[in-house]
Amino acid sequence: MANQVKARLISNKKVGSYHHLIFAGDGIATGVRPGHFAAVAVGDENSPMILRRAFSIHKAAEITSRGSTLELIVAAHGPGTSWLVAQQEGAIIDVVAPLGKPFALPKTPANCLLVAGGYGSAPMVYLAQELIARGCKVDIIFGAGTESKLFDVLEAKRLARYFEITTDDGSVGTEGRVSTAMPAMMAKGETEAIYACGPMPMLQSVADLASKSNIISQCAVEESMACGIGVCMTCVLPVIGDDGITRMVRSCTDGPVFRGDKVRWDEIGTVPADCLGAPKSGGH
Amino acid sequence: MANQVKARLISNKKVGSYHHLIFAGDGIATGVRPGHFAAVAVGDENSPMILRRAFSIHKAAEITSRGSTLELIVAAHGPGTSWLVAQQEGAIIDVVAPLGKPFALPKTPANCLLVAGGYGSAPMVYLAQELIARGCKVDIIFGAGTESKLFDVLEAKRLARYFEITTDDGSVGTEGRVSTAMPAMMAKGETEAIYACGPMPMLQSVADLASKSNIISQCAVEESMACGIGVCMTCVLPVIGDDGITRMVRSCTDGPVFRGDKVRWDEIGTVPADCLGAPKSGGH
Amino acid sequence: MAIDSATSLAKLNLIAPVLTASGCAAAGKELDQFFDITKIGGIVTKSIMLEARSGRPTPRMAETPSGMLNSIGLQGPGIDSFIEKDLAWLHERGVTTIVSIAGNNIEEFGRLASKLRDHPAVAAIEINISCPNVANRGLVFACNTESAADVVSVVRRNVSPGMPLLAKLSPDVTDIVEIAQSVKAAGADGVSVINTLLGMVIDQKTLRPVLGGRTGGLSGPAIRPVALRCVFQIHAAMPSFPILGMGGIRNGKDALEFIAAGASAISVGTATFGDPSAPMRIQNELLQDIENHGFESVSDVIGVAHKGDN
Amino acid sequence: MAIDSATSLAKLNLIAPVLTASGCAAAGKELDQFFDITKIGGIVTKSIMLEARSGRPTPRMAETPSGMLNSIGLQGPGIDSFIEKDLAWLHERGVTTIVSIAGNNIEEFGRLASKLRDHPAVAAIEINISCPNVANRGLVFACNTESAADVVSVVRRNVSPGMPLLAKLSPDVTDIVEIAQSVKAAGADGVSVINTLLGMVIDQKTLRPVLGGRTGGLSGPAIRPVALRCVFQIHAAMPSFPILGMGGIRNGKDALEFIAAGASAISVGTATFGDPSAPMRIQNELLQDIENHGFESVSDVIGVAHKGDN
Ligand SMILES: Cc1cc2nc3c(=O)[nH]c(=O)nc-3n(C[C@H](O)[C@H](O)[C@H](O)COP(=O)(O)OP(=O)(O)OC[C@H]3O[C@@H](n4cnc5c(N)ncnc54)[C@H](O)[C@@H]3O)c2cc1C
Ligand SMILES: Cc1cc2nc3c(=O)[nH]c(=O)nc-3n(C[C@H](O)[C@H](O)[C@H](O)COP(=O)(O)OP(=O)(O)OC[C@H]3O[C@@H](n4cnc5c(N)ncnc54)[C@H](O)[C@@H]3O)c2cc1C
Ligand SMILES: Cc1cc2nc3c(=O)[nH]c(=O)nc-3n(C[C@H](O)[C@H](O)[C@H](O)COP(=O)(O)O)c2cc1C
Ligand SMILES: Cc1cc2nc3c(=O)[nH]c(=O)nc-3n(C[C@H](O)[C@H](O)[C@H](O)COP(=O)(O)O)c2cc1C
Ligand code: FES
Ligand code: FES
Repeated sequence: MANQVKARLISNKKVGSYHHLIFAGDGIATGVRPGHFAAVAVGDENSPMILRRAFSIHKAAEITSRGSTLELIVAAHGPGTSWLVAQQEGAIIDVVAPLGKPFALPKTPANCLLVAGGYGSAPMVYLAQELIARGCKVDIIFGAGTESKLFDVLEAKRLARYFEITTDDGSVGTEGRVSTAMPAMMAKGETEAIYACGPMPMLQSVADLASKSNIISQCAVEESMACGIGVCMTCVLPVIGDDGITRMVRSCTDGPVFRGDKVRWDEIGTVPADCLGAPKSGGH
Repeated sequence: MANQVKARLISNKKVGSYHHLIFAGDGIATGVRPGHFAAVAVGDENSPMILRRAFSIHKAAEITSRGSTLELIVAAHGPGTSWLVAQQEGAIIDVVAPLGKPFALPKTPANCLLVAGGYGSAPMVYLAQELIARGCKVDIIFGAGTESKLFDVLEAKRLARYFEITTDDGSVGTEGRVSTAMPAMMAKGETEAIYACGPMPMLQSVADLASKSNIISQCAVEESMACGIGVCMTCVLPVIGDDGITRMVRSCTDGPVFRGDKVRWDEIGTVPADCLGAPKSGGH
Repeated sequence: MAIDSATSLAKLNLIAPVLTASGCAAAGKELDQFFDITKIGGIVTKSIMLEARSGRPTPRMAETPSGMLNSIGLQGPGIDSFIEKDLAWLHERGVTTIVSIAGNNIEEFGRLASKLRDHPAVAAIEINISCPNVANRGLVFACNTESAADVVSVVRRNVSPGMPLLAKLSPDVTDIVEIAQSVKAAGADGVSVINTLLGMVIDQKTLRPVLGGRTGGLSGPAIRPVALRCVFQIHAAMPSFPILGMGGIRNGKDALEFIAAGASAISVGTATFGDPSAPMRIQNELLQDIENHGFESVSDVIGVAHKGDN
Repeated sequence: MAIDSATSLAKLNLIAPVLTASGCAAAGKELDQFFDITKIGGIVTKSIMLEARSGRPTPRMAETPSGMLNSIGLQGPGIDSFIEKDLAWLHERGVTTIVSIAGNNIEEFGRLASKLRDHPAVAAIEINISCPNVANRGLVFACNTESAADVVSVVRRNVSPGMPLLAKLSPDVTDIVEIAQSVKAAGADGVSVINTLLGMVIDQKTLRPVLGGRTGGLSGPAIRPVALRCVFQIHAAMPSFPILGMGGIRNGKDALEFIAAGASAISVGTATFGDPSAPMRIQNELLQDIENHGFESVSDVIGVAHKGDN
């Protein structure tokens, strides 16, 4: 059950390469779990940008001194996100949340490894807190292109049992990708479950490493979305169902979190030939 | 010769129903005369509003402590003007000015009557100053729907020999239209030339009264404009040329100021049958 | 609302003039969390085909100035699963349901129609003869008077005479009035106007088409003037032929333009992506606008833009 | 600029790939105060007819989401006055001039062409067979392969063989490739793609069409995806047939998409209304973008979006 809220932007702060936005509004935090996302309208009612923008929910609080709040971490990418980060505190912005399926949490305490790339770290501290509350041990790897694209390092460090950073340029932490740091971390932490959020190639390498070790990974994917609520079918990717059949599945309602071993990473951007309803040769 | 200037909005003040905007930028005031207009881009580079908005130039100064400045009086009407009046001081806005043909000034000192409706008073004080500098006597009538839609009353009063206000609702001045007040004023002031700016029906009544008294009127018209610079042909109205032939004439380059007796007011919004190139019966 | 909000599309009576647009509301369920979907005129479901269908590769969408392109490729579960799950849910929920169907060939349209024949949940059938995404060697049924009529005829033959049939037209034709006339002659009770315009966007980095399907359908406010023109032209030529108008409707004022141009009801498509409560909001705004204009009913407004024309 | 900016449209050689669009630059003079009009590829003049013409009643324009409608109705002074004044000025100014012509019937096109025959100021003729504003009982030359070809043939016969001829196509057709093929066969050296789409806006107060001409031509960024698709389709079908691309180009990136889709040069239309220096700005941006992509010349980019397609 998602809520559509005319929210007030009560804080807009630059943090490294990102903007940390806090919205307040009735019901905006209701039902939010780690891994959920929000869809934000950009521009006014005559905006040429007619679609919402999707963002992982960083934090949500039903009761604060300023009412219910929802926090997002936004990277200025194109015109929509540029508009959003340029908004002044006090602006009224239409937010739909929570959307999607959140991270599945282990039923019994487990050793969890959280892996994030870039703004993929946005939901990770929230997730770590929930896991810890359930008695899990939490290890964390944050990767980014460069230092300014790391987010929430201090909080993550505070919560994690083991914590590591990788950057492509070596500006901080280990030079390289998160996948470079993962094997050692998995061994050290005796990882039983992996949670990942970040760019598709990163998720694929995380899912591969997890599968190789027979560990379940939960990956929050990022596909272009037009509606975010399940009505348009733009956001699909090939996912293997419990029945073993591959379907083009909506990442906005069936995801964004998928089991890493179920996503056919190599075939994203295609329709696998064995997918349900795939074009037959000579067919549509 | 018009200039295109990335101007800085250095002042935005609400004055009654209008906003008084002051722009600063190199060359923005160059060549401006009373009756000229400016065309202002609204929204950013991705704006769904792809056309400029036209405004009479209220004042222009080549040398001020803040560089060259240009002043406009803007009524929030639709989305473009609403955007404009909502801009903060400091905003950079693309302004093209001066455009059009200004009011023709008398070669020898004359008794001039200036008549304006609503924001049509925007260029009038500037015009009055120029006329007075040329030794003319200036009388002024300002009309509006209601008091808040009068602009520049104090300045006008200060400059005018005789000054009068009419409002449709009688909230200030005489209740009625400017045309009600004109005959008496023309008699009192021994009017030799009339200058008018305002809505089309007002201009028509002013032009009619002038013609009846064999006085030349200069009317600044307001037609929907797409380009403002003479390249699109959207802003035309039927005007009788020196050769007696009616043409559909561009109000942005051949106007906005026209001699009142040359405009075929009744036929605005039509193509008069005797107009040059008018459709022949059964024709295009 | 003080005004009478009811309207009708031929044999289809609607409590209110706003419906969803096919492909922009799935089968209604997801929208029901944002507003009560029984309170709008009805739900037009995503075009359903005979078999399950995967649709096209991603990316399937690109935002364009005041519009978007999509190349979904009619992804769906197939008619049997649709009837069993989606239609059953809509029925139980008490929604006025217009089922959109799409076939790869004329015969499939006939089979789809016979599957829906006499189904109590089907208030009307919208025949999607105009989807430009179906790679059928470039052939689109709606682009030709004969193939358009053939589809409508076969559907007509396979449903009961009382079933309202709307043919959904493509704007990508030289003469849309001609197509409207042909589907009318073939037994359509009305037309849905318009489907998307065929368009393309090229990626700035790769300099290749953005969409997996290369071309896609353009929708949203950008196309509204084209949609409105199509509605106006068809109503001018066939004033008593009902039109379900759509294309870029974003608010009540936009909707009012379509009704004035001759639409008896309107569909909200892309606007729902930007605002999930758009259909309900637009219906409220429209009814308020109609009242503000001094009309007493929706039907009083239909076609008023033609008044005085001959 | 380090790259080679030259391009050509068949026999027409251009120093750079950006031109103005017909009807959006008058005859160049007004724009010359904003940038040096000899520095862009060329000026395409407002379509000129045989006789002086008043055009349509006002309002002649309406802004729409990311676009505008116009119903100018080909107002102009007639070919003789045009040659005497406008063309003479352009000649003296040293501008590469493409003269757009429009006739009420085939014969008028022939007469227009013969008036321009061998005129030293005419670099090429653009044959406007697609203006939707001309109330010719709804008939538009560009909507039919035969009438389109007939116009081009008569113009071809009335000019010298070396005169480059571009036929300007309407997007309001079922199959634009078919029209492109017919004008090629009739002697066109290339096509200008696209003219405006027929559209309408209804006034909120009167509930009647806003425009004096009721319908008008839709232009601006809103139509860009449709224009780009048309260019892509024509280039795919006829890779060696030169295309002058246009429709909603607002910046260098937009222009680059058209060149990649297969246009050899592009025209800037409506963008000039929002920014009088748009043609020059867009040319600079485009050349910079092409350089940034690592190409060495404009011609290297033409059609790259098709690479790998068969
Ligand atoms: C589930 C999910 C969670 C996300 N979380 C975050 C986050 O926490 N922080 C953050 O900064 N960004 C996040 N993104 C990416 C963010 O949605 C895009 O950066 C944003 O939509 C780009 O919009 P734009 O106008 O700046 O760019 P443009 O490229 O101009 O966008 C054009 C269109 O493409 C869509 N689009 C473009 N890039 C993406 C993308 N990467 N993902 C989805 N849609 C896209 C836009 O929604 C828009 O409709 C997330 C995306 C998804 C799907
Ligand atoms: C020569 C001239 C001088 C003007 N001087 C002033 C002035 O000093 N102060 C002031 O407040 N207004 C003035 N106007 C009117 C002003 O241009 C319009 O109010 C404004 O363009 C409306 O834009 P919008 O986006 O608010 O409204 P919308 O109605 O949304 O505009 C839509 C489109 O129509 C055009 N348009 C709408 N109304 C007008 C109009 N009345 N005149 C011209 N174009 C119009 C707009 O330019 C735009 O392209 C003047 C107009 C002209 C032609
Ligand atoms: C993502 C998407 C999917 C669509 N799918 C269908 C479809 O399955 N069947 C159909 O007839 N129209 C489909 N359409 C077209 C819409 O129903 C509608 O005709 C068109 O988008 C114009 O309306 P709009 O501008 O309000 O969206 C689709 C449109 C979009 C944007
Ligand atoms: C006001 C206006 C007038 C136009 N007049 C003509 C014309 O006379 N002849 C012609 O071939 N095209 C004419 N066009 C069409 C443009 O040349 C161009 O094909 C179309 O507007 C699409 O490009 P744009 O979106 O860049 O404007 C006109 C367009 C506009 C907006
Ligand atoms: S974004 Fe629309 S279905 Fe997922
Ligand atoms: S506004 Fe374009 S010619 Fe006057």
